[in-house]
Amino acid sequence: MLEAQLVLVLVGSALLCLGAFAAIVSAIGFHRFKNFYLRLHAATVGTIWGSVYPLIGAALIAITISELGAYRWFVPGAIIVAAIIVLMLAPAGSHALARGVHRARVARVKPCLADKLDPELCG
Amino acid sequence: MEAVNTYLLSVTLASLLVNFAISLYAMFFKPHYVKKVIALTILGDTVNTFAIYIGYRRWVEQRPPRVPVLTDLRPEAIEEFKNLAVDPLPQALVLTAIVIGLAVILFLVFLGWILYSHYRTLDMREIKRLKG
Amino acid sequence: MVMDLILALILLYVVAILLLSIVALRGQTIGDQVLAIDVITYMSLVLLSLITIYLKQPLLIVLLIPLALWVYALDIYIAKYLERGDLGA
Amino acid sequence: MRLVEVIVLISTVLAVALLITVGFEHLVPSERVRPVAEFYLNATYNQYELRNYTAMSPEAVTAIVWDFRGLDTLFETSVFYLALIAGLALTRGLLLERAEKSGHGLSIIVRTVTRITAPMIVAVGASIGLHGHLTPGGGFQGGSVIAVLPMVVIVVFSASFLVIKGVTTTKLLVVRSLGLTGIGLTAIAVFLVGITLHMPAYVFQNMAKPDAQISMPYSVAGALISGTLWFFNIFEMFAVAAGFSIAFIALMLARTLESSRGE
Amino acid sequence: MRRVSRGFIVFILAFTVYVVYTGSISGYDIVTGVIVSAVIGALFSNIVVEKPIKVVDPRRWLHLLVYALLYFTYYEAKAHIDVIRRILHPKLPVNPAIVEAPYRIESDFAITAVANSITNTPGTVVVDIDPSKKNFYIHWISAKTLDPLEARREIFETFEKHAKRIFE
Amino acid sequence: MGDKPMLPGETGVYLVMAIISLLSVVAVYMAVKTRDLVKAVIYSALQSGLYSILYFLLLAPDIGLVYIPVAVGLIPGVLLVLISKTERWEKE
Repeated sequence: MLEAQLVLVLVGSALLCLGAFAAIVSAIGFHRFKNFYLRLHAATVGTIWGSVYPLIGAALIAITISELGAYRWFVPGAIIVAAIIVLMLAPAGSHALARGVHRARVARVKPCLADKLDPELCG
Repeated sequence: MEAVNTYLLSVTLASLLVNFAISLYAMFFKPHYVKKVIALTILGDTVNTFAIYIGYRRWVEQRPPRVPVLTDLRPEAIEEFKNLAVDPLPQALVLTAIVIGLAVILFLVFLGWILYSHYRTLDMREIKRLKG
Repeated sequence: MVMDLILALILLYVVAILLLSIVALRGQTIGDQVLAIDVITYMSLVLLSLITIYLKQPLLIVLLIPLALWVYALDIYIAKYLERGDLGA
Repeated sequence: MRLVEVIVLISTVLAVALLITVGFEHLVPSERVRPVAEFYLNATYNQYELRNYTAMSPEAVTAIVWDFRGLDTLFETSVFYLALIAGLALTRGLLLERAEKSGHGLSIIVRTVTRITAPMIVAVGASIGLHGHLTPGGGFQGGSVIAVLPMVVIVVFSASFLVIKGVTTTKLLVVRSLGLTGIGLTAIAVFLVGITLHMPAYVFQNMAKPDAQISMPYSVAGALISGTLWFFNIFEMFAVAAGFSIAFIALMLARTLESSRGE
Repeated sequence: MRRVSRGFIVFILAFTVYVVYTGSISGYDIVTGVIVSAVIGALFSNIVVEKPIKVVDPRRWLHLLVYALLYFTYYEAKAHIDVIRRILHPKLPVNPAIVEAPYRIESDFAITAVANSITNTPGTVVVDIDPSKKNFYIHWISAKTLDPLEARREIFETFEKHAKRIFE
Repeated sequence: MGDKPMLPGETGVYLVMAIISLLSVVAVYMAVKTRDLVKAVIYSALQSGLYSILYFLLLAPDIGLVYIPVAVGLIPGVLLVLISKTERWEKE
């Protein structure tokens, strides 16, 4: 029992540390990339490794903590549902945003090799 | 450490006060109707947050305060709950205030639209000048 | 031991949120700002779950799911506004 | 946004905070709450000492909203509906568009994701509403969670989608009226029973009081329902969700009546 | 009959969310959950599911599990390390383009699954989709090729293969 | 377990609270200052998100549950409807 708990805690901590690293990197990427379409990729890093993986890690750690009392299983359940929701909604949201920005011609695709959708926006 | 804690808590209070001042300024001096509505929502939220902040409770002897919901129904747990939980009364009052706030915002949105269809502008200075 | 790690991670996430909020406050276009608000919210989900574990208050976790669901609404409002110029119809 | 402005802003806040720390320390929360809060916390679920004052609900906030201060909430609810009705009355100057088949929605990916999420939103809202007396939540919360759904569906699909699928303002009006009637009936239920039995009872009475021993059942078949709180929560949930949905559909479908300018 | 079976799938989905969100399985939760999910199933039966028979096939669920494991360990790690290297590299090596790539799947759910998989791997984002020409328009951070079929093979052919097995 | 933690938990939580509320001040300032009303709505949504984190830290999950749908989900939508049906820019 104790060893299983130790494994859960270690795996959860590893996922959380990975998540913190990815979150910082994603924030740096937001500052280094100067274009909306490039920032989309930094946002994906912040969403998947920066949010979904550490949420699962937090759920694993929450299983081992007995002080949470009668609602002990409530915490990992809600965290995992939230992770699945993020996994479903975040890509749809950033796709909708990218499409809206592209159709409204708010931002130009820059730097750009080619734009098959709307060649005028390139460069 | 105690003084640092008090200072950090009063930073929260001070920023609520500053938010209140900024949104009050915007409500009076910004000419556009939508800007006034946005300032009104911010003002309402700030007042609500201030009410909840007053009901907060410091950590009691290194133990965090608790949500005002019982998780354990035994008598001794109720005694501990009484000594640790935050004040539920402001939360109950704010609850209805938020929903009423949404209804008022909806009313103001309808009103703004009627105003626009009548005057073709939402700038309060021009509306004052046009006068029907 | 675990709790110390969790407190350190909370502070790291706060630093990431601070860095991102600079973009959210002064991004070049509306798209940048909404994207940054998205990522801030998804990171604050982790922040909130860590604080729940740290304070040992299981009931606080109910806020995660609404927060995750309704930032999506903001995304699609802005997307539809940019795409069509209005929201209805 | 210039850096100077942000620095000025933040240093203002820090200076005000210093002022508060030095001069007005009693404004900062202390380790104790006020005595009235202690009474509410002690009485919210206490069948051991305060049998005549408890609300039999572990959730202190819902207990205050619908039991200790129930009359307040009833009038606040009426204010809320008055504001909503006043908003809807203004649509008399606007023209409701005819529902047409043609929709201008977002892309197929967003549509599919929204189709999967819609039942999840309603399930979460219903769970919040139905567990209002046990965990954080209640009628207002559940109702406003469900009310986001028509807004999102209108934005993602089109305004006519809801009408084509059979969600009309008339049906929503019926639901809202049923909810309001339920709230009113629940408020006087114990009073009516008291009149028929010739026993003393109050309007808005939930549990037994010292001079009125008649009370609502606090549990049904072993499940805690906290008397009137459960009924109030569920009716309020329907009323809030339907009321806001009507307003959004009216807002989205309305179009400015060009002749109203009188040109 | 068809509507009932569709509604049953929605019922299962809503009931799962309800119970997990509630976090306990006492009698009260089960009873209210069944009532609420039945109402939701009746209301939403027409807009969630298309072909209910596909959902009850266990082989599809097995494929989904295998695909999810593979996706979350291998593909995500590869793409993330690539993009993180680009962000932290002093010269910021990017070579972006919006390429078009044709897809060969029919159902809405399969298209959504493939598009979400593409967007969830850093380095590729679906910007637009053209259902009449059956094309994805993908913003690619390191465009190795501009040829549609090459791009398709490079970016999402494996996702599409798995999605076809799971959803069609 | 170390004897003395680097940062007491109390101070850590209050620090997070202070940083979040400082951010909200900047968001409110920008919402008031900008002339683009769509941007003002976005800033007010950011402020709402920060306030909901503040409600979480002040231990009020009830308020958070009703505030998040209202202030993040509904009010920006309603205001964007009004803006799209009227005008986007605030004049000088």
